[in-house]
Amino acid sequence: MSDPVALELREQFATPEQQRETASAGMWIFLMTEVLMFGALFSAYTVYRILHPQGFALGSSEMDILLGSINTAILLTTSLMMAFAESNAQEGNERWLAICLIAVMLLGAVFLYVKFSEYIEHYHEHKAPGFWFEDSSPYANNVQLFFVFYFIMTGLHAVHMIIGIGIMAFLLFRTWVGSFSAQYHTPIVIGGLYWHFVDIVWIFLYAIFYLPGLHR
Amino acid sequence: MIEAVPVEVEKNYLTEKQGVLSWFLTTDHKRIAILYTVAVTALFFLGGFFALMMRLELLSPRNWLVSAETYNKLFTMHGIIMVWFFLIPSIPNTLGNFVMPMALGAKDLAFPKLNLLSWYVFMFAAAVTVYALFRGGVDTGWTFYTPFSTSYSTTYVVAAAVGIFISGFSSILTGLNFIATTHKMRAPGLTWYRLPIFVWSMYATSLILVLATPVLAITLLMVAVERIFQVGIFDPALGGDPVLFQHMFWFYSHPAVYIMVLPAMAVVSEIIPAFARKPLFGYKAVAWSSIAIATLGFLVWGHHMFTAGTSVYSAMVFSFLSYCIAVPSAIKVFNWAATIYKGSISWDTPMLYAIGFVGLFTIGGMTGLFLAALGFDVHVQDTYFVVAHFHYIMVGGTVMAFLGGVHYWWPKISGKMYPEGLARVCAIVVFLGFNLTFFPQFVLGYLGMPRRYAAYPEEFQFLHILSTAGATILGVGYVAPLLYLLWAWKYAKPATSNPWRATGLEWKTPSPPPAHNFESTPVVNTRPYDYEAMKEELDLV
Amino acid sequence: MIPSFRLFPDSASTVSGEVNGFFICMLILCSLMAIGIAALIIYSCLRYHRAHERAIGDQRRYNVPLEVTWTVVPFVLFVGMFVWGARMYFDIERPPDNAISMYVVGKQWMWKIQHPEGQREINTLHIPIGQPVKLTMTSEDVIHSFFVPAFRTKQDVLPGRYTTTWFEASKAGKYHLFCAEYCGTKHSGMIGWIYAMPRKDYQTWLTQGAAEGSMASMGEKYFHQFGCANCHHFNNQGRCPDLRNLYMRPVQISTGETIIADDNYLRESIYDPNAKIVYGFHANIMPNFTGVIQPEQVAEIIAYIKALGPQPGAQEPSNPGTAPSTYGAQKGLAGPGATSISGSEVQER
Amino acid sequence: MTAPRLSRRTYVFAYLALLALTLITTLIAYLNLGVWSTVIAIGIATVMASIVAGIMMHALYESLLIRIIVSGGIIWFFFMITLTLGDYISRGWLPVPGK
Repeated sequence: MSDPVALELREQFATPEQQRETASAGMWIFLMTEVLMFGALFSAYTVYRILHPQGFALGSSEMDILLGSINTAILLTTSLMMAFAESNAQEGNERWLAICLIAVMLLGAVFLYVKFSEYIEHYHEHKAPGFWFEDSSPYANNVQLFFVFYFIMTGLHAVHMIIGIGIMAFLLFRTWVGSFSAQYHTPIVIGGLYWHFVDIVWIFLYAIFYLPGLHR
Repeated sequence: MIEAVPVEVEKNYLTEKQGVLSWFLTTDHKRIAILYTVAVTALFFLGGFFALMMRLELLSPRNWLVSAETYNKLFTMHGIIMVWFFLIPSIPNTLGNFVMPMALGAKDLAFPKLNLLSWYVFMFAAAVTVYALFRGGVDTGWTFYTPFSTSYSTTYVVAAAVGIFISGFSSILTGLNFIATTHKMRAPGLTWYRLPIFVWSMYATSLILVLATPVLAITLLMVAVERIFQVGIFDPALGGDPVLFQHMFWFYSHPAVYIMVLPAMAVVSEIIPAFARKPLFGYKAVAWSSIAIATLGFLVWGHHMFTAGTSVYSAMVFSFLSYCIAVPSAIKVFNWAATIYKGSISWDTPMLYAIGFVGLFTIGGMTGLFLAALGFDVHVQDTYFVVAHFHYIMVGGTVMAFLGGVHYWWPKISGKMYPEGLARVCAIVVFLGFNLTFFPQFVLGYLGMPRRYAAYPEEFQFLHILSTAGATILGVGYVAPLLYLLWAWKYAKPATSNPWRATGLEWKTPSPPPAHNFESTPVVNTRPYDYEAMKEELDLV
Repeated sequence: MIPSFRLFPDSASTVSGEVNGFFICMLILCSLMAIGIAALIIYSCLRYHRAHERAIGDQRRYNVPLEVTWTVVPFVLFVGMFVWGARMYFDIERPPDNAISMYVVGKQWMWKIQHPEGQREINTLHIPIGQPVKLTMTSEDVIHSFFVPAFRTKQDVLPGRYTTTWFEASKAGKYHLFCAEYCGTKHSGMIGWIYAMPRKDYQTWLTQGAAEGSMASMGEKYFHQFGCANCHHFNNQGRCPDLRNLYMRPVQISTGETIIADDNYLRESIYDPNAKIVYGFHANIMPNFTGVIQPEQVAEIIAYIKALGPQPGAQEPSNPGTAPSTYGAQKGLAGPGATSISGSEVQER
Repeated sequence: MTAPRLSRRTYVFAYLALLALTLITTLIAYLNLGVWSTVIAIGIATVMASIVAGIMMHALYESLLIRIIVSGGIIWFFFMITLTLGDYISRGWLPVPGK
């Protein structure tokens, strides 16, 4: 029973292989629910963008494309770090695994910092929807609608990021107490899947909110 | 073999551990199923109480019992409780949880801790919703149509929406668990075409749970945001479109009716072969029709919106797709009937419920054909015709199957039999009471009685009185099983491991089963419902 | 003791007969199928009742030809139902050209109806029989639904835009008008009566009702009162588009799209003028009249704009907006000047 | 079947491709291509997402089951968006207000 894999094998499974594949399938199924969750918002956003093209173009022009691009690059880098974390885990290299996880967390925090500074900027410009929203353009209502979707979608993404950082902290803790080895590191793979997925969501958010903003 | 197995095993899942904590911290799918059963039964009677109040109010064309405001809250609460806190979790989380791992020959679900978490999430969601209801209630109807729900209602909409939002996570966790379990936890030799239809249907249900629920969650989130901040997501004065809400809501809620009825079909597809001692006719067609229903179910939501101001052309597409989904449902009905033909039919209680299900589902499904016809739907949309149609599917279908399933697996769950004679009488009472309640509503609907009316023109009164009379009978039919099953849990005679001589893997383990279901992992080398091959084992001729 | 118990509702419009026919055909077909299935099950239950405790049934598992039959035959039947239902739907949804146009505003919890001659009614609607009536409807608050069981028509009434329904009463009488979409506390009180009367009686009724003036003339009054006339000149010289011959004509807007100037577009242009600017004109010229002009007044202004265009009922072969086919043909005509191509006279009163 | 293993080189190549695509899509955003701007932006985003899913999440190397799950999620999203947009796009084809 000294085999770490056997220690981690749950009673309902027959083999570690079965357990690993089940966990991975479970995570992918969960991610598909996320696809539909963000998908619903994408659909609603698309409908309104077709209904109110001018207002949405105006709203989009308030975005800072530079900050958006930087944030995209940061998230892509975290994905690379996450992939390296997995490679290190497979090789049983716990020290580098921990370093990669820390890098993911730090870069994730930088992303959130940039994101929240953008939020504060929008708030100061009275672009946060609700009773403090102000817009002098003839399309004020539609601009507000754009910002509603902007805040809900990027906000939901930010919530996912915060959860992701929490997961990374948990994985780091388990790395630190020595739970993982070259044989058993499924949680790293599962956590990585989640992280990469949040990255994918951002790629689309970047495309629909930031990129159309340069031309009205 | 049946006589040979001694009834008392040293430890079963009920006696393995003792104490309250052993229940609230259990990860055993069977115990979680029982936790769920207790919860949904309580919620069912809560929702049923609201229904009874409504039926009493409708005895008179005027508001004689409750005010219009209270009546509106009653039907909203009835809908919310019944849809999200009874019908959706009813069969999957109770019977599905209990039976599915055993039907697969597995020790447990793939993720037992998630399963327990799902129960806690469900209970929390139920608590939030019940809090909203008792704090003052909600009067939007279970459909939460905007802009009424976002800007005009003065009731506890956000709290109710939050409750439903949370319950969605419970649904997702269950669905995810079932899908992973079906793929990865099957016993050796148990290939896809050797699975009982119960598993196929549960799998199809889980697909819908996983793919539809997040859309509801996000829709309700948007309603809550709109209601709190008044930012125009669905408010036309600010550029929003109330019809978009309907699209998003029905993208979930139409598939959701298949979440409710597919498990019922699953149960019936087990009961009929067991009590006809015959393989399910057209096994592959029935199996794939479940998947077809789960898929097509996502493509037909627009038929709730034929008069809502959507495009005529999109309505035509939705109407056509709605007819397409009637095909797999029809296939199932024909196959059940063909299974009964030339069987060795027993008239035990589960079979009575199953046959009742087939009859009522047929009527419910066929009236669906009326509703899918564009020109006809214009007349009956939002009338009692629709109310009757979906109650035939939801109550005549799902609740009948649920009761049938509870009786069928009762010996396995409790280790005791139930009073057969009384149970048969109750099954017949439920069937008759149901028809008396809801058949007059088809007539009412065609006459033009709109739904959600607290008061109504006098010419509809006669049919409403019939309906209320039926509801009273139905109420008795529902309370009685609760009482005699509770009695049976303690006092009835013990059950053997396979009292029905059925073929499923769950019947190869003692009643009640041990904590990890099987003494040793079963190996499967026969097709499902193979009475011929199991003749010896089941002591049949 | 049984108060007016019946199984069939009144059938009083030109479409109700076909809807009844469909219902009866479906009822017969479905009853036959249901009775067939029930008979098979009941027969089997009795005939094959388990003879003894250990008996098993016939072990047949499938029969491919049979299964294919009961898949294909229902599908064919269903397609037939779909086609019939869809044809009826087109009849119910598309008003004939010669329909009288009335405007309906729903609000919690009443129906307000305007006749073209200017009469206003609340929760009642008087209509002539043998004459199609088109209702253009909107809501002041939540979604309502205009439902007349005797006519077999129903249409949701939405806030923020117009929806349309129509009917032609075929039998004089008094019929229920219901709100079918749940709309709040007094939803069940939002009911009224439709009085279908012979044309002569209807004319009498019209003369009895004290109307200030026809909808179009009221609209003209408002057109001046709200200052619309200051910019919308009838000579193509103003800062705002010429409104002559605009109704149901194609208009090119600033995004390059061409749209039909229907009731919804005119309504939107009053409440949200910048949403669709006519090509060649500027945004921010016209004030937003939300909350200033009431929905009923908007309907009257639209009636006025309509009166500026081709006369109602005038047989113009190129009149767009009556059928999808001519709509396509009209697209080619569209251009910045599309609003002033016609030479027909401006109506002066 | 064991867990898919990809070399660090593969990851780095994927990462560089992603960065390059980010740069390209940002630069294209500066051109005014009308409707095409959005189409191209979504197109490039889809390519980037496929790289992340296929390589970083190694969906390309996973079992058939995983690939079915992924395609299921995407197909269902298309169900939703196509049928919803179908309504909005075809409104007004029948030139009757509100149809």
